[in-house]
Amino acid sequence: MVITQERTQVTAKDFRSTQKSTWCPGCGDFGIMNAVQTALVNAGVAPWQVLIVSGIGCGSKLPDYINVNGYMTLHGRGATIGCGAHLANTSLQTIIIGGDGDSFGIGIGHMIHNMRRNMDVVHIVENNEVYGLTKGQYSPTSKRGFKTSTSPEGAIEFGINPLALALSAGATFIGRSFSGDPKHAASIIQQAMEHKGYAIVDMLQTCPTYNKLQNVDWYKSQTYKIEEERPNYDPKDPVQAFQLAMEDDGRYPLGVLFKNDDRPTYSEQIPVYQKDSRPIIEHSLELDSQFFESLKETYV
Amino acid sequence: MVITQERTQVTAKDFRSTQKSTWCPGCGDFGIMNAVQTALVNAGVAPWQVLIVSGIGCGSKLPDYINVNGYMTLHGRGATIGCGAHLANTSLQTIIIGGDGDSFGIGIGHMIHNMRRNMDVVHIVENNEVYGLTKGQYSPTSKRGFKTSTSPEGAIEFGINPLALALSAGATFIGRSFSGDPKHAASIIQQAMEHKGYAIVDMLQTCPTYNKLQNVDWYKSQTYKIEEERPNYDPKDPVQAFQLAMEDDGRYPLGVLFKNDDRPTYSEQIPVYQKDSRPIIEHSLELDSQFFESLKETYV
Amino acid sequence: MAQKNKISIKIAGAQGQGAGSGGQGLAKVFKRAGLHVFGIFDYMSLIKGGHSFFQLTLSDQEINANTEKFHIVVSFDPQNVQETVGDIHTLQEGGLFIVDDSINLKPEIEAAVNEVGAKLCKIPMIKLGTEIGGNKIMANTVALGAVVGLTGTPFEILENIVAENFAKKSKEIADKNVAVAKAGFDFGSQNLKSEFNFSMPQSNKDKVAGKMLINGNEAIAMGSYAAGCRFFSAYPMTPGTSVFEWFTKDNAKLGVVTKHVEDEIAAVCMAIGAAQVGARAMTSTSGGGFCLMVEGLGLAGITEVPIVVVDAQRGGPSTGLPTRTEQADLLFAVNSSHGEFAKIVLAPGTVEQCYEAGVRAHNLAAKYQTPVIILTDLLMADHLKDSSKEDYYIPEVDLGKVVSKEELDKLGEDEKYLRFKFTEDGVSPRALQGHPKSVHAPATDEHDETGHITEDASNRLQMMEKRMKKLESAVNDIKGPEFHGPENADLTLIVWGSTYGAALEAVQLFNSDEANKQKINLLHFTEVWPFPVKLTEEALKKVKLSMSVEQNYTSQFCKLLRAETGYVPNKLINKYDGRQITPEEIVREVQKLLSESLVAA
Amino acid sequence: MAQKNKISIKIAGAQGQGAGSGGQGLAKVFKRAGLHVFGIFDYMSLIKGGHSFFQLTLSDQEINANTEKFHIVVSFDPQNVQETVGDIHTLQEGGLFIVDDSINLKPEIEAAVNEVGAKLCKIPMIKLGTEIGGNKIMANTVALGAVVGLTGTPFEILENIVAENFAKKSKEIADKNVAVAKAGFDFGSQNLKSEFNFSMPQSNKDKVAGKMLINGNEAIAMGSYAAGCRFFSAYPMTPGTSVFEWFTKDNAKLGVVTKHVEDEIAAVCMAIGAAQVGARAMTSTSGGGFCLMVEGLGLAGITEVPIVVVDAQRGGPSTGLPTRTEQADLLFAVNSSHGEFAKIVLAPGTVEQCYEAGVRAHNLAAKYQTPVIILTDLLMADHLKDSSKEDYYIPEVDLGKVVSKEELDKLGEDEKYLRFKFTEDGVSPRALQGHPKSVHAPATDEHDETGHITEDASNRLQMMEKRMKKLESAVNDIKGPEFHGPENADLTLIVWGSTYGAALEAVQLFNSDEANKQKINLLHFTEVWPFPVKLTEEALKKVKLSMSVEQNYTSQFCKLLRAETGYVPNKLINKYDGRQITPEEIVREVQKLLSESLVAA
Ligand SMILES: Cc1ncc(C[n+]2csc(CCOP(=O)(O)OP(=O)(O)O)c2C)c(N)n1
Ligand SMILES: Cc1ncc(C[n+]2csc(CCOP(=O)(O)OP(=O)(O)O)c2C)c(N)n1
Ligand code: SF4
Ligand code: SF4
Ligand SMILES: [Mg+2]
Ligand SMILES: [Mg+2]
Repeated sequence: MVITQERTQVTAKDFRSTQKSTWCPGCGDFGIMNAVQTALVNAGVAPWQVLIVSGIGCGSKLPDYINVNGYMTLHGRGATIGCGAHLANTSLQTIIIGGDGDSFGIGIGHMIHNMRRNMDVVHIVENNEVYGLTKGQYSPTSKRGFKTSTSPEGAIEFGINPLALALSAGATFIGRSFSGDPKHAASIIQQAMEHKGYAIVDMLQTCPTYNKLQNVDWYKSQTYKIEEERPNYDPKDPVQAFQLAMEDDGRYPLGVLFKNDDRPTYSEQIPVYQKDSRPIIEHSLELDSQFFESLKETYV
Repeated sequence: MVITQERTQVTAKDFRSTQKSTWCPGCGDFGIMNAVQTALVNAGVAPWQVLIVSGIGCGSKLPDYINVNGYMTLHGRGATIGCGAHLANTSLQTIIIGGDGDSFGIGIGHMIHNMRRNMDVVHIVENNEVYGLTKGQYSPTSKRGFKTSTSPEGAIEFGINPLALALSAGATFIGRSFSGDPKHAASIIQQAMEHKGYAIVDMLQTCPTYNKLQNVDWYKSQTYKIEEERPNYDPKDPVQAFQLAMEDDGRYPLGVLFKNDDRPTYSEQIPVYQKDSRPIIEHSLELDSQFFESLKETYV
Repeated sequence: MAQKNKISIKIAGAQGQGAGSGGQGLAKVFKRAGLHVFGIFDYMSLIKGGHSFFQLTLSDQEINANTEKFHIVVSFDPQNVQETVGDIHTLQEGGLFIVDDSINLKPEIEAAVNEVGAKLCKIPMIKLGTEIGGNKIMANTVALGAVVGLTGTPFEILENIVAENFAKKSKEIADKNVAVAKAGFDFGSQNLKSEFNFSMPQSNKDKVAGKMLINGNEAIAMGSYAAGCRFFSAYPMTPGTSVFEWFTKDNAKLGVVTKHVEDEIAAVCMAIGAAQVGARAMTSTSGGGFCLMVEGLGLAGITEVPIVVVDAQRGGPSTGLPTRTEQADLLFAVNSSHGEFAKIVLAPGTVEQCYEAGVRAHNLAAKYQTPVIILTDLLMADHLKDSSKEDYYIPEVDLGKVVSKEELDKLGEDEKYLRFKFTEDGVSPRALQGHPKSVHAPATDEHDETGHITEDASNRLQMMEKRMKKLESAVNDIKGPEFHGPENADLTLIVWGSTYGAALEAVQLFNSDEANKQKINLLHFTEVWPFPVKLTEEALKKVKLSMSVEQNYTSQFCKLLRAETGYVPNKLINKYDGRQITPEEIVREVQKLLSESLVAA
Repeated sequence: MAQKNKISIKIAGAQGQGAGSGGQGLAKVFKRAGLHVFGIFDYMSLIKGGHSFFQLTLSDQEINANTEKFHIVVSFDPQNVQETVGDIHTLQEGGLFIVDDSINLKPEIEAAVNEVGAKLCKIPMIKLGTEIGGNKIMANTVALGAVVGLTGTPFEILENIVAENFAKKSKEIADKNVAVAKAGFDFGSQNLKSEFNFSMPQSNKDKVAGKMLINGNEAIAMGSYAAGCRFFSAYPMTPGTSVFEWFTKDNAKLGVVTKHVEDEIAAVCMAIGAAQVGARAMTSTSGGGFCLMVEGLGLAGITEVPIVVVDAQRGGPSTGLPTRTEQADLLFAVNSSHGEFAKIVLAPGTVEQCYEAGVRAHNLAAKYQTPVIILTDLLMADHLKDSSKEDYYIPEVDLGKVVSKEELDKLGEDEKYLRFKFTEDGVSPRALQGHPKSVHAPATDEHDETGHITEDASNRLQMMEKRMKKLESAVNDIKGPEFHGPENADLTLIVWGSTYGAALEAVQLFNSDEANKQKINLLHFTEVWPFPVKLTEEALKKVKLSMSVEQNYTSQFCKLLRAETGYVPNKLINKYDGRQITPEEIVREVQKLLSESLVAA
């Protein structure tokens, strides 16, 4: 969303917190946290102008470690709680954040409905292809064959294709980046924030504890930037986007896969906001007694 | 799935029940019920060889009105209950059936995970683009602008695109038919049944009570058969399928949109079934005492 | 107390054939004519067809339940007439059974009419409907007109209501319907009035005509709106849907955000998200949907977000009896969600109490920053009763302890706003996110005063105590049970929520019958958690013999009562077939218990 | 009863540094050496870092709880040592505080050691680890060796265990670790043994060495498997995950279908689907996941499908304290899901009872065709205790009333199989779908004997009564509470589930202390729903003064006890900081109550 509040001069310092992180050394979540901060600084969004709603998981603890409005909620439900907050206070920049289990596993239903509604929020998925906080079970994005305590012979199901799914579900901005490249990640997040409508960022993330193979080097060799390899790529074309999303050369394209600026957002179409665009929490609660009498009169 | 039990000579009579239906006169669910029966008859699947697991909604009452094994469960959960039944008794032909609200609204998460797992079940969506049993609220497939008690100014969100979504989620058979054409519907359902792997049938359905515009005539003019209009259409090509699914000329293509026979099903990969393919409910429960002692020994 | 004069009318028919709306229309007619009314539609879990009926009771005094027997049974549609044997058996001796004269009645039907000593009235519904209105469907209007006519109610009232109802359609349709109604009316007054040997209740137009005819769900919605609720997310589920639909229907006019969401998890979660940023928010559902909300209640509990959830109970378990009434979610609601946190449960028993519950729920939620559950049921949700406009007052909106933007502005550089500050009463002053001085991030993990996650044992103890203290504070706000009926009664009915209506009528029925030497009263609970232990113990001191009446199998309220006070009623009455208990059933049980205890004494 | 001799050891460290596995290894060493052990890992909700510790108590008799004070505290990793002040304060006077000798201890650390009168033992962990093992990480092994050495335990036992643990890796690694352990062992026996002034408990190798060291979750899983559970669907949630992982880990060998699903709704629903077609099926979770399962419980309740759900409670509400213990889901579990249906709730209190609960849950579920909940908690789920192999018997598999294929074959043409046949005890003979004669389609709507949907009132009454009768039948199968300790005690501790362990130790501690003139015992509930009213009332007759001990805020069990029997204990003790209560805490409360009641008398 494009926040309507005035931009502030903010620096990384404004986001600094004294809270000690509990992430493992080398966890990709550090890079993602950095990227989020950088994106906010670059977009001129102050800590009090943003609301980061997260689920439960390692990555969902992110709002605990920076100085920012946050709400650390339930596993899988950040997606819908964030939209509730957004609809009631449309002036906050709402960012939903959660792990791959949180977002694509238990929470996928909410996510898909948010997408088709074009809810004006950003959803960042900290996608480490594993359940971190519960100690390393396979996740909906895990590769086939991935061996974990709940898939001792290797996972026998196909992982979710987040990009293709988002495209088909109607997301109007689909981006992907990598925790090990905070600069790129920050830029994608900022673009997502500045997009009017629903934006998903599939943020590939290293988990050195439970997904040892997919370390920073591995990702560096298994990712490429769309803009570099495909200079003619048109993110407005859904068919191209689908082809790219379905392409299975084992590598992950990074960048903006898809962008559609033509769909109205959900909140801007809401009747009450069409009459008065201030957030509903700023509307007066006072009852017009005549109006109230007229409501009662319908029952006589 | 291709049921392994012996085929039986069955006729429509075998499915007849004395139970009185409670559907509105003219409801499309009658046509769907007919189609299901015909498909079973044509496939040679007897009432005791099939299990129809449904959710809650008008259409979900289907198993109550024919003579068939059924399980009428919870709103949105037929999708996962059906898979549980399938995994435990892989010899039953498992059909999941539910409304558009049931399947694409509350139940969409289960459906997507079933698809990517290639669960060997058929899921028929009775898609009347409205919530019937709760008296006509708009549904996840309702058209934008559809006026109902919960969308008095017309729905402001974009409906789900079931075909595109299924494709991106990894469904290996995607079909669509119409309740007003029970013959076509029966044929698509039969093909879905005979497909090895996950099959979804998006069954367009009339609801003369709450979706008056979209009556049989309307659908007749708004649908076309893929095989007729696109003789060269290749259902194995996901990109063609995507294009067709996204095409927005206001009309619905009917037929088999996509079919992929190359993915292993979930159940056939399960370790225990690789060792002994009989349904788990037929495996002996007797404990080998030596084996049990060895389990205990690991704790000494 | 003078014996009430009651006349009861039943309109039977297949669903979708107008028995429901017809009954509602009649209720309005009689109310405007100055009679107190009580009405409810008894319907099946299907859309068209089946067999359903509207039950309407008219009285010269306020009335809170239908009677067991009816003075008039009308059967609307030809097909369904053949299924009315059961309805005929609910006729009073001498009552009228009104059907279309062209129907070839099955012998059982006539036999049933004879058996109960009722009169069979065949009237030309279809004929008049077709001839005058040009449409068979108008047969219904003929029948309604006939009922109005035979009861001697002025035609203008019916005329106005028919005209109002069809105003949205064309003038022509409205006129036709009025004409048809008139034909029915004339037929009724000319041919049936003389057959009707019951005296109508005394009407009081001045007092009653201007009252509202509102049901419990509408009243909860209106109360919630009046108390400032401006965000409503929900997923349809009978009988909870209509609270939501009150908001959606007029959302633009009301200035509210409503969201029909994908499931009940989203319903409660979106409301919590909205409430977290400062909206007064709610959702409504029934038991099955409530199941999906209980994890959300814990979220609201630990992050101390005010939120209101309506659980309109229906016949359970599971899908159960979707269109029938029950009070079997009480212990589930009170104990809902894992772990322990403050939660408030209200259980209004009249439409006026529903309005008040709507108001109080939002105010209590804000005051104690905690979820509030309104436990109602299908009977309460759906029944119509005349209700005084004054009871729908403009309430105070209690925002609870808030830190305003101005107060935040004044905070010094180093003063940190503490969202979960430890306080005497457990309630921390609440500042909203969106101000430079109030930046905070609450967690559902145990947290410290700022909201940051911590596992520290002593913080845990303090934080648990802080949150649980809110229950101790809130209990002082909870209404105790109220007696209705004479003091010093020989027997007290113990009821909660909607069973109040039938119990009140039972008290009046019993006490006004001179054959009964003893007196009974009732004790009614409308707010059940935190349990008002002290007020209950005081009230119970005044109880001699007691009998509980609950619409469930296991006497859930009595379990709660015993757990909290040790008290066990002398007899437990349970009704669990999904049909509301009648005053007459209660009176019979009272008589049994009184005679038993006489023997025992 | 002779006083137990106990020695307690604490291994502290950051998570991921081996305190947990080290503690487990030590437990195994001492058990094989013939000592009874009790151990639990106290950890935080994070993966690496933080401050956690393994608590291990050794004894000459069976032991069921850790002590409050420790004789040895070892701190593993250099960084974390500086956070051990709290741990040092749990040291006995004269106890040893063992750290690496290269660490520059903060002054507070040394001060704390002095304050408690403990001894600081600096040992060359890192040095020996690096020199002999070639890796700093082996410092841990040095420390473990030292503890084994200083306690005078034979080295071969440690050697075997180290070798077994590293068997999966290379022989070289195993050998290195053994060598490092030996170096630590030698250091311990040479330099620390003399410092250690406590006598080790008498060992009994014959009796103890061959016992199992198993935790509650493993025992539940094993019992379930032994009772025929062959389908397990679940979603990870601490501390419920490890029941599931027992099944997944060896699924091929066990011959079971396991499914890690997308959420807890699917977990319970898949299990129900599997159970509907005849698999013995289960799921496991913790409170938050259990919230999402309650709608499914109602489905199983009304369609009478046997299903087992494990709720391993943790600190609530909501996310709460994910890795800490609590008993606060009791009333939620008992009352879970809307409406009313038969449900059974077991609450085992020892690992052996966990095994039995696994067995009984599946048998009772099948016998009564209803959901069974096993309510356990983090303490029960995670703690290790030596346990006799004989307690892990091969059980009878009770399939309940089944109609076999052969019986179905014999059914005549017109005989219809009735899935929900009305019977005396409420249980209908169950035939599986998949046979020509058993075709049926159960509904979650109210249904008739065939399973078809009906709203008929009299069928509803009969069907509700049928389902609820199962509770009356089942209560005869439910185990009543058991006394432990002397008869005719002056005070009885009332406990349920896992608080048994600390209470039992408290009873022994109190009664074996000659200073205490009175005697106490305990009454332990392991099966809580349907509530064993009669057996409880009988037991309570033998209780003089009573004190409940629960790991929750609101004394949930006592609420249930009062609701069902009217009984209220004289004092309610609650612990809700997520740390298990210790025997010593209980004894202090006992002493307080006894002296109070002495004053009062
Ligand atoms: C309803 C519910 N189910 C399960 C859990 C346990 N749980 C906590 S985090 C988590 C998954 C973590 O994986 P992911 O979302 O990928 O986040 P990560 O830890 O990898 O960042 C689970 C299952 C929970 N908190 N709530
Ligand atoms: C958990 C839950 N929420 C809500 C309901 C109420 N409900 C019953 S059917 C239905 C939707 C019906 O729509 P659809 O699935 O499209 O089926 P249709 O009636 O149109 O065939 C709803 C919301 C329920 N039974 N359970
Ligand atoms: S487990 Fe993985 S995701 Fe979690 S904190 Fe550690 S490295 Fe990060
Ligand atoms: S409401 Fe619609 S879907 Fe339901 S039975 Fe009637 S016509 Fe069919
Ligand atoms: Mg993850
Ligand atoms: Mg529908």
